[in-house]
Amino acid sequence: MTTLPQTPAFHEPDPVVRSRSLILGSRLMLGANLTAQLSFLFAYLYLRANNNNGMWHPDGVGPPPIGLAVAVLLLQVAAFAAVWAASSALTRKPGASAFVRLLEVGMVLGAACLAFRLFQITHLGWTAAQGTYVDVSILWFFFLAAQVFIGILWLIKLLSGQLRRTVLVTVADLRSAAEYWAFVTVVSFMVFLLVQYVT
Amino acid sequence: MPQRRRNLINIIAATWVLLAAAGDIALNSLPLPPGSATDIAGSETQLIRILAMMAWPIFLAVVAGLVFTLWVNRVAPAAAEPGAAALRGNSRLQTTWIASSTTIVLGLAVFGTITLANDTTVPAVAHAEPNTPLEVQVIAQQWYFTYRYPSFGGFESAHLVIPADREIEFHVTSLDVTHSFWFFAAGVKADAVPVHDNSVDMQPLKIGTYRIECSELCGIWHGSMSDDNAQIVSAGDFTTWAQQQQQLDAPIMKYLPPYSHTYVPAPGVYGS
Amino acid sequence: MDAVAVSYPPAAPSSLSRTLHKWGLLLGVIGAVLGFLLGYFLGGLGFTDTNSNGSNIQILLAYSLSAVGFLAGMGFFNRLIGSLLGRRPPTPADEAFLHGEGAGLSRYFRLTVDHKVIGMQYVVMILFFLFAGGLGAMLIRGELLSSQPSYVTPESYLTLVGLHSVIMIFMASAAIIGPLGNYFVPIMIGSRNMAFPRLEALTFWLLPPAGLILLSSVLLGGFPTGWTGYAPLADQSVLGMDAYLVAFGLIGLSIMLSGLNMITTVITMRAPGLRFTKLPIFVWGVFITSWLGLLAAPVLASVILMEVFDRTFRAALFVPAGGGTPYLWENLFWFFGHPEVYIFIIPAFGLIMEMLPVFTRRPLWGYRVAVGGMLGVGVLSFFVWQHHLFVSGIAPALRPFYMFSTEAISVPTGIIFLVALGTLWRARTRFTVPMLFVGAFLFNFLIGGITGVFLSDVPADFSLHASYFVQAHFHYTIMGGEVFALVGGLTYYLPKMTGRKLNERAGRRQFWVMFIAFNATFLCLLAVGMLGMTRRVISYQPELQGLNIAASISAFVLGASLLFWLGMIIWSLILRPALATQKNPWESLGIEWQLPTPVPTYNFDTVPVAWSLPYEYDTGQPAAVPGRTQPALAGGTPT
Amino acid sequence: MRLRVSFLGLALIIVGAGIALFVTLYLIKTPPAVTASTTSNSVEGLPVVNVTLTVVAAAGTGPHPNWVAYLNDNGDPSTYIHAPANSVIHMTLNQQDTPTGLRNEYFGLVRGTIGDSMKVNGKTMQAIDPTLAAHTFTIPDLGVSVPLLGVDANQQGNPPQNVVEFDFKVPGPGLYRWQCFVPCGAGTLYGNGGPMQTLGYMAGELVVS
Repeated sequence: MTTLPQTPAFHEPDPVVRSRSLILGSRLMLGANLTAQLSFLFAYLYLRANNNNGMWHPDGVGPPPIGLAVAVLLLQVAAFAAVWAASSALTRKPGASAFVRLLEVGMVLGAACLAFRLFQITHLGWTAAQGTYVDVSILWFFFLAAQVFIGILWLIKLLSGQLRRTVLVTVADLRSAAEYWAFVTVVSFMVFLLVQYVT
Repeated sequence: MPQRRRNLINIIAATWVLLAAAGDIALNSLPLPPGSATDIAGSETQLIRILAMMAWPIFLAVVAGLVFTLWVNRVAPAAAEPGAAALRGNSRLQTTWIASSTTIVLGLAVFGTITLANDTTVPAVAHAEPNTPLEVQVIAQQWYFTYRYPSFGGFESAHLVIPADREIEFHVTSLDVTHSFWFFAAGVKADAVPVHDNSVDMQPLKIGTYRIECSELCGIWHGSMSDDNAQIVSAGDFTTWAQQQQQLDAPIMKYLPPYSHTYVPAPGVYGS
Repeated sequence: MDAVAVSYPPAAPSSLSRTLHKWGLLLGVIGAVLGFLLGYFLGGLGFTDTNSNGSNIQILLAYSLSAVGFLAGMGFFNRLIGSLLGRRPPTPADEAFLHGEGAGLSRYFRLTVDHKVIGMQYVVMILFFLFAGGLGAMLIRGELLSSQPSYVTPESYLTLVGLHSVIMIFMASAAIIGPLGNYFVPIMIGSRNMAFPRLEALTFWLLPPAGLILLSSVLLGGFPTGWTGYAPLADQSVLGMDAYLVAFGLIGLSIMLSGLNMITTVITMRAPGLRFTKLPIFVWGVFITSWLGLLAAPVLASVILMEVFDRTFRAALFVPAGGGTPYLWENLFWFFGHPEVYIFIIPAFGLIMEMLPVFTRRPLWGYRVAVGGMLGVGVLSFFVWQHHLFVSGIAPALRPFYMFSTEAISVPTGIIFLVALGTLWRARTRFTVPMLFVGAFLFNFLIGGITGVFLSDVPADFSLHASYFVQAHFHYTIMGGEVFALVGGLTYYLPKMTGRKLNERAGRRQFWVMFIAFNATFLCLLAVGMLGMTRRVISYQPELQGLNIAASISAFVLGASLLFWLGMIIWSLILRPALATQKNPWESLGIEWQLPTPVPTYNFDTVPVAWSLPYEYDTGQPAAVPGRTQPALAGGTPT
Repeated sequence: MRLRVSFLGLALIIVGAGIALFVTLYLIKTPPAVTASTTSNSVEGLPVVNVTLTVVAAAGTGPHPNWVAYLNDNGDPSTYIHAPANSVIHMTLNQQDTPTGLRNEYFGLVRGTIGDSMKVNGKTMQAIDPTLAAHTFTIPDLGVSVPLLGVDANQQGNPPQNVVEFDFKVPGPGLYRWQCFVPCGAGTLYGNGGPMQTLGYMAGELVVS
């Protein structure tokens, strides 16, 4: 293996291009995420309309307990608000590090939201064989839990890079994270309305 | 334009007209699928005939154009000549091409919709005597079709026999996975989906034995689910056959479930 | 883009991550095995329920964790975990190592982020899939020589059909975007690399596990559903079905990520001055296809998730007795399915229209119309999917709408033909081997398109749906279209990718045998389909045996011609390197041909400027002029 | 350098050939055959051949020991019946499985046998209660379908079984598939997976030569 050239010819891509690619890439990923959510929405409404063999909503299967669902939603919105505030703080004053506190709060709230969501999934009182309303909702909740988990990992990455001063958080990083959290929150709100009231 | 190229174009145009006409005459007389054993088969064959007779000249024209330009102006691969006269954008030609292809294609779609509308609406008046359609249920299960005749006490048989004089209304359903009832000569193809009733109407015209196949992948014997002696028979033969079947089915009649358009099979491993 | 002040503190080159990377494929395989065992153990803990001869959750966990283990072994998660722990980002020396600078053949067997290395890896992977699927095709045609089940048992035959179709779909979905898209798009837009190089490497390294997991379904009893995987039958199948689901999920992920990467690269990494109206037509083809891949693949992922949930947790999403409906699978699968088949063909359109000007020495006629045509095909492809459900008995009132949209999609395809014919009209065409394949593409796709119009008319579809007519239609478009374009494209670009040109005389002979055998095979199958033979059957009407024998024999000749082509590649590229070929054997004006061979790791020393369409053969104007010695602002700020 | 590469190419070709061979061999395997033993008597001028199969709840041997199966005389799962053309097969089935119940009750009717009836432990019957059917022996192309009565709990005998006998005519040479129509593939959706979709267990071929 020949030795590497002394001055590596690697050219660090221009930071402006990197930030624009990052934002565009995360938005495209949200587009892909949207089509996946739409296919779950189609499944939900289509199975509800079909109600084959009366098994969409067999008796004894109610919507999930409202208290827990609202708690999950509120935590989700709170986490998103914290991340959004951090992002706007950073855009106002790019140099300052006031946003770190907000990010930590957002991460903790996100973790709580994930914990509540998993608690909710395990305490719905449904079993998989009780009709398709139950199946689609459980699958959708799992999907949303995974999205919140990825959001938390994203915040951890930003925070650890910032706190150990190895990769300073740029405006683009935080804005794309905030947009991701906004998307997940909006979807969670839609799913909450759908599963609670459109049964 | 040099003389050589002009008469070459004339030759190609002449052969195109010749071949197109010959092709279309042949297509006009060729027995295309699905034949004319029933009324909807007849209209489907007519549509396929028109599609083929339109497609053949267009195909020839494009191939002639392709072969002409490639052949006439070929150059030895090595000779890298400077670029020939560039054909600059010619929007008139582009618009005509797009307009003509759109009209042809959407015209076919309109014609298809008309044919479809005629086929699927039950023709109230078209047929002379009792035009109440004879209902025949096609039950698909893993790996054979069976048929039930509600108007004869709901007996079941493993062979399809239908009278030639009356409107037939197939109600196709399945007991397990998705199959597809393909009565090729009758131009009937309807997916058999469990707990779903898929109905198709048709009026048989020609007496004869025909082939039935399953045209949706349904497992190991998908290919062998065919039956080579489905019959369209005269009215008299049909009634004798039906009575004979009723005697044959007598021992099992009391166990057969009441006739209904869909049967909810217990899914086996899953809770019903 | 020259070196820019590095924004992070330089530190000693991290030797650990580099040594890990150096092991590359070896660590990947070890990771895969460990992942499989871990998954098998974890799966065994929870669920003892056996569905169809073994626990699904166990085999699913085993497969997914083996794929994750393989990627971890390859080193994909090093940077991810490093950033989670806040570790220092890779130094330029690390990045250079990752780009495979100075490494010889070993960089092809480890995680390398140079888009040219990934392009070459894709070439090998696509050929592996092409010939693995081709083996399936030969066995199927061998079985269909007799109208009764002969030497293959029915359940193995279904697995054979399933494997042939899924492997060929894997191959086709990345046949042109993978090798040629990854290799040439960054060069054609004047960029040094992709927007997300690691993501691009991930899209490639998802393919080997997907391929092996799919092939391993033979050991688990195979799957009877073919590539469409219709629902209740999929719930009923033995464990081989889970291999299909995991493999297809990985491929869907690869398509989506490749689409994401291409779109971002084309939008943000273009050289300054290169506006969208001057992009080469091949880049347009790849760009439009990426949107289809990005938006369609997630639907596949979600429908596969539902099927996995159905099979392992006894949900009844697709089981009517439990409340579900098979139509749910059919609708969602085909909503992904139809854009997928346009993901196959639009890059082939782009590639064909990229090669046309080179051999007719004239600019592409109607460049904007061609881009409009491809855009039209791409947009319309999302509105046609229910033509697969014409006979399924769902929503009969909707059929006319889908008839109109399916018929309408042949208009933009017609435009592509107009552009090709316009470019060829009265041009001094040079009949090199790639040009032969371009002509064959046009002829084959013409038949494919016309048979498509037959199938889009509902009453005609009653007799033709799910028959061999449909099978011959999509083989005309996929094999006659995309595989012919792939063979022509590789013959055209291999001199640039490897510096060696395939033998011209052998290429011609191989072309004519392949073209004639292909048309003989599938014209017979069109006729057999018209006469009522169903797809994927092991036994058919005895009177169709003559046509089937003819189709089988010409299929064997076709297989032989493709094997001969593989022999040509191995012979001229590896065993007997030809004399040093000229830098630009086809005298093309494309920017990719102006670079030296082999292309330097970072493509351009200085960013090219003064861009124009690379087809000005009559004025001889080059596609771009090498940049000024003083580097312009790094990165592309499109004006 | 070129030596190493050609060596690599050779290894690749060997691996490829290995995979191709393995896949082809896997596809060609067929279960063992069941041969009909000729007898002296004849019915309606056609020679009679005897075929005996036992139907068990668990095959016991072979790759799937816990699957239901038809077993030949030496006890391994096989469903390839070889019979001479234009003859009558006298089928004796020792049915040892418990009832599962037919999904389509019509297959509870005996069809296509000589006299449209079968003898169960000596008693001739023309149909059985579909819910008591354990399996069926059905050759769709010949129109032959015989339901096999399940063994109920308190039936004696070692092992408790119902001996089902019937005769049916075999036409000219050809390949006629046969299968069981009772959803007895335990653990699979609709009971039609696993053994029902694997030759040698609940599906087979009547090879007439």
